[in-house]
Amino acid sequence: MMEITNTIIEKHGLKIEEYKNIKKLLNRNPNLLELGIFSAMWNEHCSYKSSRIHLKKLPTKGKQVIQGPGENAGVVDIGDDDAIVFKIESHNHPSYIEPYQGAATGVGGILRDVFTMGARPIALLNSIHFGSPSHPKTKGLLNGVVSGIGGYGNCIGIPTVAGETKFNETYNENILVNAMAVGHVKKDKIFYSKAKGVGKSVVYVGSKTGRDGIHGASMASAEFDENSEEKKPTVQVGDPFTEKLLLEACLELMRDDSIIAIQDMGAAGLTSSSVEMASKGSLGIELNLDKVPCREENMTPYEIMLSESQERMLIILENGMEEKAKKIFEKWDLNFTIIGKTTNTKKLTLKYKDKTEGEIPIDALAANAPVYDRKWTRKNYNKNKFDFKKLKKIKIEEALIKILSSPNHSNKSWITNQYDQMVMCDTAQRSGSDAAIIRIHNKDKAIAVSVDSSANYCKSHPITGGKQIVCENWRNLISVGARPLAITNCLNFGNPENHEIMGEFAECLEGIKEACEFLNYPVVSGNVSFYNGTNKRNILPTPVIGGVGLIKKIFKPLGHSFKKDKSILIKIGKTFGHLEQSCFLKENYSIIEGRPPEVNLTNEKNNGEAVLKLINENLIESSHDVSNGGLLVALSEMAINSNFGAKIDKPKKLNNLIEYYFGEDQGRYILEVSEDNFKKVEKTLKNGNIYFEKIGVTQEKFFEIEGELKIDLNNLFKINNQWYNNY
Amino acid sequence: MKFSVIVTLKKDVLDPQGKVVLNTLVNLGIDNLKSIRQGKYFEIDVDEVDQVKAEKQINQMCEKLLVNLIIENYKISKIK
Amino acid sequence: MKFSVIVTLKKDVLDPQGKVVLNTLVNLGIDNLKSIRQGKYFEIDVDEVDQVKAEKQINQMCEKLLVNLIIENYKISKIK
Amino acid sequence: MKSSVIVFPGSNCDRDIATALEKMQFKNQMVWHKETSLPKSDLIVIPGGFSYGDYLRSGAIAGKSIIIDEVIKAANSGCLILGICNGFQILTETGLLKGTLLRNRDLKFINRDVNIKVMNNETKFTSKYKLNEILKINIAHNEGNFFTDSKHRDQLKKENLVAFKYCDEKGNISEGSNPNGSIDNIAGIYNSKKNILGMMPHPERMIDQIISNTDGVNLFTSLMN
Ligand SMILES: Nc1ncnc2c1ncn2[C@@H]1O[C@H](COP(=O)(O)OP(=O)(O)O)[C@@H](O)[C@H]1O
Ligand SMILES: [Mg+2]
Repeated sequence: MMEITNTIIEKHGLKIEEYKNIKKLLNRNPNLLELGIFSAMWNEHCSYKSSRIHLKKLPTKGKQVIQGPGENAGVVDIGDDDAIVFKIESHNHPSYIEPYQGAATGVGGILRDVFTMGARPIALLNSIHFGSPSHPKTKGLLNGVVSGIGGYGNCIGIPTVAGETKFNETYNENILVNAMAVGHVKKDKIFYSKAKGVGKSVVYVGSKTGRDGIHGASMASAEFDENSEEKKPTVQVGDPFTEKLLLEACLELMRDDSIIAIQDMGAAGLTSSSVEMASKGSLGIELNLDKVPCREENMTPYEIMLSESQERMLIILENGMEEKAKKIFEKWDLNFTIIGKTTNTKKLTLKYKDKTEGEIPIDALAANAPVYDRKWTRKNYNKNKFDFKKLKKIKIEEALIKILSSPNHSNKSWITNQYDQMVMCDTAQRSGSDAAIIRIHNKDKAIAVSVDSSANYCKSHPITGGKQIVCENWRNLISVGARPLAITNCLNFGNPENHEIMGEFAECLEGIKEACEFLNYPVVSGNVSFYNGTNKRNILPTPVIGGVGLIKKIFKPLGHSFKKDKSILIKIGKTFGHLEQSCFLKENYSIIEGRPPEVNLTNEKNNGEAVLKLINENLIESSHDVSNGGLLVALSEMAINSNFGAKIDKPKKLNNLIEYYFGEDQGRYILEVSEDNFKKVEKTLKNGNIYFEKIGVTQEKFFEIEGELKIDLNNLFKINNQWYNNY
Repeated sequence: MKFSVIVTLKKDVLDPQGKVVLNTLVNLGIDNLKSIRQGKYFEIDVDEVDQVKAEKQINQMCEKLLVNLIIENYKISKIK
Repeated sequence: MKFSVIVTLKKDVLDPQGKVVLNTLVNLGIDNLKSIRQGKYFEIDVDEVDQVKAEKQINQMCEKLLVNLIIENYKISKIK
Repeated sequence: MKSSVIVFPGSNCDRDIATALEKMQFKNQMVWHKETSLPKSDLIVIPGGFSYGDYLRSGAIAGKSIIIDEVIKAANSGCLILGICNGFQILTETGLLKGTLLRNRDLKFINRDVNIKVMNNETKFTSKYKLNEILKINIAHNEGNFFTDSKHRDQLKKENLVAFKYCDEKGNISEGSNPNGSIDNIAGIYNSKKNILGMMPHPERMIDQIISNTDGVNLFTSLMN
């Protein structure tokens, strides 16, 4: 037998201390297969060892929650007998190495998380972060990632309806690719991953196992170094066609009660899926590895257990259902093989050619996996106010154009046109608005979905940043008339062994927790991705929030483009003119300084509830939240893509125009109200004690502030649409 | 000078297309197929008379654009 | 017995892929490119020792499935 | 009216078209590609999607499936056949329609609403439209770049077999309004008996104001007649 040296231990991403612990748990030395299994289960990606104690603090309960974190995906109640299943996941490192396949398999993986629970996926979203546009790799990565996301989603036939795309040089060598999937299920047809019963068949379905991504799970959470590009041959190739078959076959089998437990094979493939099912059910599992369908010849038990081949699932079947299930998978041309059974040993037992090749107590892999309370430090805040006087003066028009034509703010249709947004015929609001709207098939209710992040805010003040993203996400759902229900989150951070990074993580979570609690907006699923960075340069702290909201009766999607001439534009929420950390400073002066805007949760909630009420009473023509870029950017986004411009007033109180038009104060919305409805709206807002201002009217042809700027609508469109096309 | 470039998937890399094509051929009644792998083919004509130089150029094109070196191999041959 | 099949678009059929690849390479600074056409490549392994028979089979596969004879040509060669 | 929708592994607009047909009062049946016979139908639809993952050539493998022989028989006996998107690609692979669909000009998948013009309204598929009516219909494809030889091109013109052409909002048919590089801006064609229509745009996506618009409705009401 191969001797386990320190090098081998390190290559498996395990610390010497952890290895000692393994020996203690086993009461002996592990063999290589067992070591590989420990390394897969104990790495950051599967064990959440650095994040678990912080994640526990997040609010996860609520009347609307059917299933919180801990399953393949979270589940919320949307009334009647319908539920929504959703989750977000990162595929950052694989996407940097091979952008097309990395992004594609990221989409494939998150889809499996959702349909494993019995749900038919109805929408895909993504949050993608790239390095500086001028970095030589960025363009290729952007192209590859976008076509990979599209390639998978389009082929399997699930609409990709929303997302966000951002550039910042801290992602130069470590892009972020987070994919979110949303599915619909009947409440009494939800499937879980907890094994039950001894002697039940453990069934392997889907694609064959190849040598893909071996060490992938370990790779995904090991810091990159110069050699990482050599780790290429383990790249997983996605096969969306097979996934489509797998989806249909699983949903077909799920019509009756054959399935006891089901779990997709994601990171750490067969290892984590079998261990998780056994662990949740306090059972053992015995696998005959010779039975596993293999794509290549002479695959070793080690390779079989650690392969990350895509499009595979593990199912525990009720006795006697094997034949029936087999027929279904064969109809869909998929492998179906009984590879083992559940046992009462509480051990993972691996047999190969009639020999036991490995045997590990399930608890040692799961419950006894390491948990670290890593050291972390609170952020030191710079108390000095940023001095705006030293800035060179800039015209409002010039500043607006600069922002609207920047990579971060340019219209994303170059991306979204590569995604099929309409397949399934229930997309009532496509990309380009604050949130996408998906109708529940054959019903008149709908859900709204959005993903958001604000890495700069989180960097400068993690607690406020954490709060702010939750609020922005909530606002985006409110803006399209949806009642926000719950969120999923993908926490992309640097090296957790660095105290400051760990501090960013802990503090961002404090902020997220506070906002979620206040808004009754619980976390039902999520994913953590640490070690994003290269050679000690870490990415910005980038938690991404994916939210789902409910529209009880959909009559007409609002969208945020102006609908009518001479409508009255009102702004909800106060403007203080907060410019620190703003787009205005970043895009015009390359200054990223100071604090993010304050988040006032009470205002946030009151304003949001008021807007929701107005929309539900059908008093609003269009609505948009005010976020990055401030008031003027929000207003121009409403004009672009519509047939109307606006004539915007100058502020009555605040006399610094730049602060008024570009400040990023939170909790604000712009509503387009027709003249006929204005009185009613005014009354409702006054009665509710909601701060609002009339800020202008819509008009034909021009986007205008008297004496400051006047831009032809066609021009405004061009300004916002040229960057991607010229890149 | 004209070259052909054959681009194939590296060993052990999944070839979803090849897999489906193989199944289809088997279903069409061909029963002695052992394997099919699908790749890409390029015919490239460059205005260069020096073969060494030309090949170097084709190599460059492959590495820069035509081939995904992470999952693919390639082979250049002179046609005429 | 192992064969390769090269499938190319007929001469007067538009090759959008080749065209875009060509433009991209020109933009990357390669200035003496005359033309690029893109095609498909297959590596087929059949369980057959008689070369004539094997080739006949490969031909069949091409005509039945691999090649769209209206727009494509193909060429079979023995590899080993 | 009885309709059948053929389902291949990887079809993904099958449910969409079935929903549309039912909404338009067709009595619809789904037919799995391994079936050896077709239910009696007035209309057979080959839906959009990625049959067999679009592997090899889009539509190629579906074009070899068992049920296709039945579709060809039905077509020859005058049954109406509608191929949408991947369905169009499959029809060209089977030879029921001539020509082929190549990769889009820019080698990118395209999903957006485009304008198309009704070029012939004297067919079973389009009688409820006005001639030259401009429709806004969603397209979603990688390979919609219609190409055919000059002989067929002439035939299409002479026999008035072009169903739809890509155009701009005002109806101008130009390179600028051509999303994918199709020859003569062609978005859909008929066979010479005009009982088979293949089109890249998705009319089934345009039957509901809440989702998009209703520009696709008249295709179905035409067929109902
Ligand atoms: N990668 C992407 N995939 C899909 N949609 C995207 C992507 N990037 C941006 N979008 C869409 O572009 C629009 C603008 O994005 P963003 O400025 O981030 O919106 P917001 O500030 O309202 O969150 C949104 O509708 C979003 O869904
Ligand atoms: Mg928004």
